[in-house]
Amino acid sequence: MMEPILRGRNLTKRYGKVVALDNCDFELYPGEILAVIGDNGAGKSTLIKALSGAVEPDHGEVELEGKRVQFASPNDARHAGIETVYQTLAVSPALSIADNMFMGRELRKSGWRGKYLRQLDKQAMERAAREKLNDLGLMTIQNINQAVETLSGGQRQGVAVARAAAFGSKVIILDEPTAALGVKESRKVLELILDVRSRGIPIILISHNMPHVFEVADRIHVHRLGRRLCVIDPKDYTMSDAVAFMTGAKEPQKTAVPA
Amino acid sequence: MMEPILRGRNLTKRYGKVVALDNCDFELYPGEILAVIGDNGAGKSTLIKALSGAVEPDHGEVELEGKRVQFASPNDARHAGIETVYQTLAVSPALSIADNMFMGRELRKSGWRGKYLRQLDKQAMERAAREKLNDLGLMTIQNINQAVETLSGGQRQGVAVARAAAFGSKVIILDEPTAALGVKESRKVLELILDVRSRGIPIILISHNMPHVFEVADRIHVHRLGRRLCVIDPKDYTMSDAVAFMTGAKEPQKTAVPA
Amino acid sequence: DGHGTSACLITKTDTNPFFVKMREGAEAAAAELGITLASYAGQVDGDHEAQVAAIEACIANGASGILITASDTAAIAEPVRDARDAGILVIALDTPLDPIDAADATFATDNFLAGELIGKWAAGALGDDAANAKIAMLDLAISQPTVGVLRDQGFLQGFGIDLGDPSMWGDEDDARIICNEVTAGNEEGGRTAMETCLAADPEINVVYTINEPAAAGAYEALVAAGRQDEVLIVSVDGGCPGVADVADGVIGATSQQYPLLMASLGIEAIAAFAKDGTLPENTPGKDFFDTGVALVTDAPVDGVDSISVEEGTDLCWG
Amino acid sequence: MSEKSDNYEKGLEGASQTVVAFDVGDKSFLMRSQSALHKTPSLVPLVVLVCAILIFTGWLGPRFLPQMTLVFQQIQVVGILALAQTLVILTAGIDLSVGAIAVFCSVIMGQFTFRYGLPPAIAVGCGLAAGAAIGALSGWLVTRIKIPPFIATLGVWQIVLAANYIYSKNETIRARTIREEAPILQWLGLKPNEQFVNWIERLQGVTYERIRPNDTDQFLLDLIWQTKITYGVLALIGLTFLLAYMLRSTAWGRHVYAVGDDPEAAELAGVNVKRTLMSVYMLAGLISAIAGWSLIGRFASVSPSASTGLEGNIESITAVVIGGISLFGGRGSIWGAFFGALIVGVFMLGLGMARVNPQWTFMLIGTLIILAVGIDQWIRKVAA
Amino acid sequence: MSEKSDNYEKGLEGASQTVVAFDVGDKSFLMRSQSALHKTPSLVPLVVLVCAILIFTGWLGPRFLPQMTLVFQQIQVVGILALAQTLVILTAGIDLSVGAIAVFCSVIMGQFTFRYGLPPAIAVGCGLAAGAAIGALSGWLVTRIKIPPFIATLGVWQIVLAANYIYSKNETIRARTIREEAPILQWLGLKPNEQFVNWIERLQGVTYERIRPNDTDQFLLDLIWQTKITYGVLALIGLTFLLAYMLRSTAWGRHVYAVGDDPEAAELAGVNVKRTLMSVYMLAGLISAIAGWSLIGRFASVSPSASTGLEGNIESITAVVIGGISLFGGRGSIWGAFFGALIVGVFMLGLGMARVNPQWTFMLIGTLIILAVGIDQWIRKVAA
Ligand SMILES: Nc1ncnc2c1ncn2[C@@H]1O[C@H](COP(=O)(O)OP(=O)(O)OP(=O)(O)O)[C@@H](O)[C@H]1O
Ligand SMILES: Nc1ncnc2c1ncn2[C@@H]1O[C@H](COP(=O)(O)OP(=O)(O)OP(=O)(O)O)[C@@H](O)[C@H]1O
Ligand SMILES: O[C@@H]1[C@H](O)[C@H](O)CO[C@H]1O
Ligand SMILES: [Mg+2]
Ligand SMILES: [Mg+2]
Repeated sequence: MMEPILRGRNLTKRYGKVVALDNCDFELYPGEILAVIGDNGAGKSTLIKALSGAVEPDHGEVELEGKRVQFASPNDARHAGIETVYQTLAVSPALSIADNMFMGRELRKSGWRGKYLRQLDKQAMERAAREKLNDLGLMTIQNINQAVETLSGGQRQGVAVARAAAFGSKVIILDEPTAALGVKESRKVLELILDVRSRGIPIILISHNMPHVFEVADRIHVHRLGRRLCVIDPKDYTMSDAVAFMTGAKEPQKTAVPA
Repeated sequence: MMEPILRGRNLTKRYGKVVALDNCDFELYPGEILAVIGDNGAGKSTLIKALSGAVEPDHGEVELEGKRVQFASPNDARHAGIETVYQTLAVSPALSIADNMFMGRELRKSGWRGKYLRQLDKQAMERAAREKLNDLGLMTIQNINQAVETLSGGQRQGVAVARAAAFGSKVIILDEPTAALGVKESRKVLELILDVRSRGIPIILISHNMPHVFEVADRIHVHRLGRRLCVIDPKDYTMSDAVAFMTGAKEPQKTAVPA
Repeated sequence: DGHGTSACLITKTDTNPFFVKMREGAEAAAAELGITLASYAGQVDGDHEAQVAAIEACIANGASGILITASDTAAIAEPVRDARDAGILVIALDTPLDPIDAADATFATDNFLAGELIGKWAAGALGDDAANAKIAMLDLAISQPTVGVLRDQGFLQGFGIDLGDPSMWGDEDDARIICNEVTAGNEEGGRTAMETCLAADPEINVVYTINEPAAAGAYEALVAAGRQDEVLIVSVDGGCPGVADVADGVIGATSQQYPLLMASLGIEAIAAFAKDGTLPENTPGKDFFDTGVALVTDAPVDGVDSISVEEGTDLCWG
Repeated sequence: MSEKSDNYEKGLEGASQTVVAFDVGDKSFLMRSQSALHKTPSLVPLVVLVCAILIFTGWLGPRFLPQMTLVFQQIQVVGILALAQTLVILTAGIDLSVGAIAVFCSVIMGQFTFRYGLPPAIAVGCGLAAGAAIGALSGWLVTRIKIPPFIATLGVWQIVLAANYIYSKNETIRARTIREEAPILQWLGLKPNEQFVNWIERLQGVTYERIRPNDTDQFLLDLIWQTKITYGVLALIGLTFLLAYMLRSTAWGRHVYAVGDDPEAAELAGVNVKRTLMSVYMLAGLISAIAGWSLIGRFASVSPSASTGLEGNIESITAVVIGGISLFGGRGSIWGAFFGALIVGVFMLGLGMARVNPQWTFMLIGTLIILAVGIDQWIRKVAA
Repeated sequence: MSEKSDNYEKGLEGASQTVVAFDVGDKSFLMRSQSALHKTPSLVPLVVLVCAILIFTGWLGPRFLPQMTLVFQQIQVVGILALAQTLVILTAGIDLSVGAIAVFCSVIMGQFTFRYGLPPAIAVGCGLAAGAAIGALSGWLVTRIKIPPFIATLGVWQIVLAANYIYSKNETIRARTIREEAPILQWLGLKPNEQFVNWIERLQGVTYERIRPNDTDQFLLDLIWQTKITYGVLALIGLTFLLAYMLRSTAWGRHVYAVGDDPEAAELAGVNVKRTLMSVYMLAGLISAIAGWSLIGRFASVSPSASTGLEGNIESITAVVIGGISLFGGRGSIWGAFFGALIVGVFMLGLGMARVNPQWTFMLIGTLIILAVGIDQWIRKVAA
């Protein structure tokens, strides 16, 4: 079998009395869409934070392309090519859409003004931001210079998703990317996900939307009580089974874990 | 025909260049579940904020039970019996679940300690909070004294929904209450909505989840570009029609507006 | 005729009763002579910047004369020169400028002498015990404004202690000095500083204080420690509450100065200058006009001139 | 796919209904103290305080510890101001006027007694009322005119301080005058233990001239006499308990935290933000006035130029921040401010007793404050 | 229902693909100025400034306006400090040490020249480097040891101030000495316009003894002579432009705002928060040192007891807050701080020229600060 591109082993994270991750394992293979599903509070977000450097696990290790990595900050993970959309979106409320979209990788003007004065190319960034949002079907944004805090819930999420899709190079992690999106915008995001995979980049998708998950996922990691319960192939199981596993209504057979 | 319990006329709200509400009308009838659907950024949240006193419209009026009202703050609306779950949840991050749930209507101890020392009955509040969360199927909360900021996205939303359901007396407004919730928890919220209606309290439900909307709504208000495009009866139209209306793919016939 | 004449009074602060009285004296004299008076002050003792801005406002307003108690005696020389270049008579009150001839005239107390008087008195009152006295020095502020340094060093000189560098306090190595603490020149600082000194050595028997409010605060700390009757407190200023404290035995002796006199002399000098350009003259033998300083005590000591509390009360200000 | 999609919620039947609980197993002492610190972060400044006391005891020997009662007296004013400051800071505000209010109210208490001849108790009442009224002014500026608290209270600070100088004509009322004619003004400076010993001795018919400790043969009475605690210190401790109760166990307290945490969320959740803020500023003004009364007790005289008027704000803010209370509001315990004030007091007295020259003391205090908070951060990190 | 559910996305076919735009119609002058204020909120303090100037011109008559150049000189130090303060406040911090750094660096520049005999230009360089180094210390405390900025810079303030007194031995270096031996130290106090007039006159071979304005027959040269702008004022204006550019048009500037807005979000979004903070504190230290150089220019001498060391922090914060910059970080323009400093300067000089007595001035300044910010709030509300 192929080497996983991203792997977690025995990840554990406690917050005081609360156990958010409990010896959890995880694998993501090259070129696949891996869905992570689980009850609210199961520890999905904590898991991906541990993988992307936003949280330091108490125990356990993370491997990227077979090499052990220790990300001290999300920035490290980003430099390693892992791009994440966090559930809390991680946008700067008072800054504009374009500022947020290009935060940390701003475009500079060409020529001496960019080189010596380090001047930003605001027009280019605004144009690119507008295009990316249109690609997501977010046509209702009236003013590209609006502060993000003045956007609607869905528009805000669109900004975060567009950012990740534009810049991810090795792994893209999406934590409930369509939660606040409308029908049209959700559809666009699913298309975007498939498009990204077709470029060969693997994706981790956390979602509570079973039809979406079963539509796009290659494999489904079922998370329960802070650990991986099983990994299932969406072609072999029904949504009903998946829901039963994640809520504890049914126990998976041992063979459900193929990895 | 019946008098609407809550009505908005000609509501308009601009933010600088952005027009969020554009002469919008709105009616909610006693005992009904009214769904409000629309694209991201269509102005749904702004509409319900105008109705609940969280935003002061530039023009237009709001009537509650036929009487013109002007809510200076959400508190006024709440005292008039309108309980709202905002899309941004409106929780105090550093405070505990119970504190948040009972914010503004804390329970005092019985006897002299409550009466003269105004002492809070923390145990009672914690117990009640725990029960309400269990009703919503949020069993994964390990510590009822956790600060809300440490909860998972879905757990946080559960706290806000439980609060509204527990205290609304005349109208309950839910802005995307299941966006971050899992399958089980979403189902519980839908049950809760039906249960509230059976107690005779009308509900406004904003959601992007068409199956949910068509399952529970009595009427559907379709919002587009800051105004009410039409109101449809879910028995007369398909989801496909509704989606077509709200995204501008199809124009409704005039008769689609029954109110 | 002083008609149309305007004058400025610039003090270190406007909260210290000393300067409040000085202002009142100047206002009274100005009213009498028909001079328009504008007063300015820093926010804290040592606020040089505010004094510069005040001089600039006086120049902008075309004043005829400026009376100033400088916070930074050397640094103020420059803006004072600008004012004199603009044809304004500048008189230093209370504190001489550095150099003293930076101002047209100086009406001042000799602060070093004021300190020296109380130092001599304290040494005299202790007699032979002065050799193993335990002294607490309650100074003004850690930025060591000149008045504070002059009085402190004057006291030590009078008491017979080697000064080290006379331009700063705290560098002496005489074992009789138990502590140097700062008081901000008020009761609050005086009490806390005295408590700290007593905690370091409860046997302290001489307390030098920068001014009378600080002395009153120190006294409260001594009362709390039950040592008020065994300790000599000396101070400087001669304000009426201070003289009353001498009468009550709170303070052993204080050096009295005369702010009202400084102010009224200053205003009169400006009036004379505006009239016909007369410049004020110095006290013979000194490079400034000495408004005098007198030691107030009811326990005179041989070899130190002093006036009684009764006389002091007649002359006191505030 | 379409045949599975619609009924996937069937899978819910039989979903687990138990609440999760993890067994964390036996706890070592270290873990238990960690979790204690985690649950009650206001213990952290207490730990720092104890360290500071230990260090000075090590440095200065046994003569330091008995001076702790002196430390309490030295912080009796700034401690009370820090309580007032805490309330405002918990709402994400700041009150630069607390020190000026204290001084002005002490002047009002004194002048109303001596200038207008009011009974001292009534004059004290007027002073306290004035404090609350000035607080109400700040509250009004913040809630109605929407001036940021920093600016509103900066303005009020300057206004109150100037009013204080103008109204008092910069005249000090002397300790002796007050002691003889209006001792109530000095009440917070009296020592209940001295009163108690005197009372016992009067009962016994003996009168020792207790000037210095340990000069009688009554060991117990000597000890009580020696522990010089003033009513002002008791007032500080009592107020801290009272406010801790109000903040923790009443609805008002929860609202104060909620307003500081996120005022918009609090408003949407049903808190009357304006009323809460108003009550906080008024209460802060009242407590500052109590500090003013305590100021008379501590310094015996009434002086309009007390440095508290200028430095009370920064000193109280320092105590609050050392106590681990966030300047961004919504987080921290009032006990933190109490311990914060004590930590600074211990440093000041300790360095003074060590005969460090005042300029170096100033520098060391700066260093120690940073160190104290650094240790605080470190303990928090280890405990997290 | 189940027959409709699965394919409801069919409805998307033909969904509108145009971007929304509303036609807001013709704009009146009022609406246009509203939207100008809305887009550029830093204009608001400018409006307040203009009001203040108009009021004083009305009160004092024509003699006030020509003094505006004096106002610029009077704020040349605090204005530069306010720029440094703005940077730190934009990151949701606060820097209490700016004033002390300025004074200490001015002392370093002076003492390095006169005590160690270094060439003055190098001594200035050392002073600037010391400022940046002290800033780096604060930055290190804030980013590595995680001390809250208030406490870190409070400690640094005390340390620097004490070091300043100790190192300088409280000695002032006199103006004349500097002028004769190291005029570069005073460079920011020189007036280019005077230099220009002197240069023209030297070319023409004339020399007027220009002591007071308007005493020659050369109207134009008189006018230029009269407009007394120092290099320090030009430095203030130049620095403001430079920082405005850096904040608005470079990535670094965007990061500063992002860090102040929400540090966690900024970190998650890819900003190196620690490095950004470090650069801000160092830059603030450097700018404070420039203010120190300007201090020598303005006061001609080098004085360790300059009150900027004590009051520079509160004065700069006041300017920043009057300029509409949020103390919670992430919001506001550096121009606000510039106008804020000017507003205070206009009040101070105007009241001084109006011969208001100092205690009343103090009170009026307090009132006016509240009023200025009140008007600011009101304009913002109307413009929103
Ligand atoms: N900082 C924290 N402090 C304490 N507990 C935390 C913290 N962060 C997360 N938790 C707890 O850890 C558990 C897992 O949270 P997590 O956010 O990973 O859940 P999730 O699976 O993403 O849920 P959701 O679907 O609702 O987003 C929850 O019980 C949560 O309360
Ligand atoms: N404070 C504000 N300032 C400027 N624009 C705003 C503000 N609040 C909302 N808007 C704009 O108003 C429009 C309507 O926003 P609203 O939040 O009502 O949308 P919504 O229908 O609830 O969208 P969603 O489904 O994404 O929640 C959006 O274009 C948004 O950008
Ligand atoms: O110089 C002054 C006066 O001499 C007065 O004693 C007050 O304190 C000093 O600052
Ligand atoms: Mg999550
Ligand atoms: Mg919305």
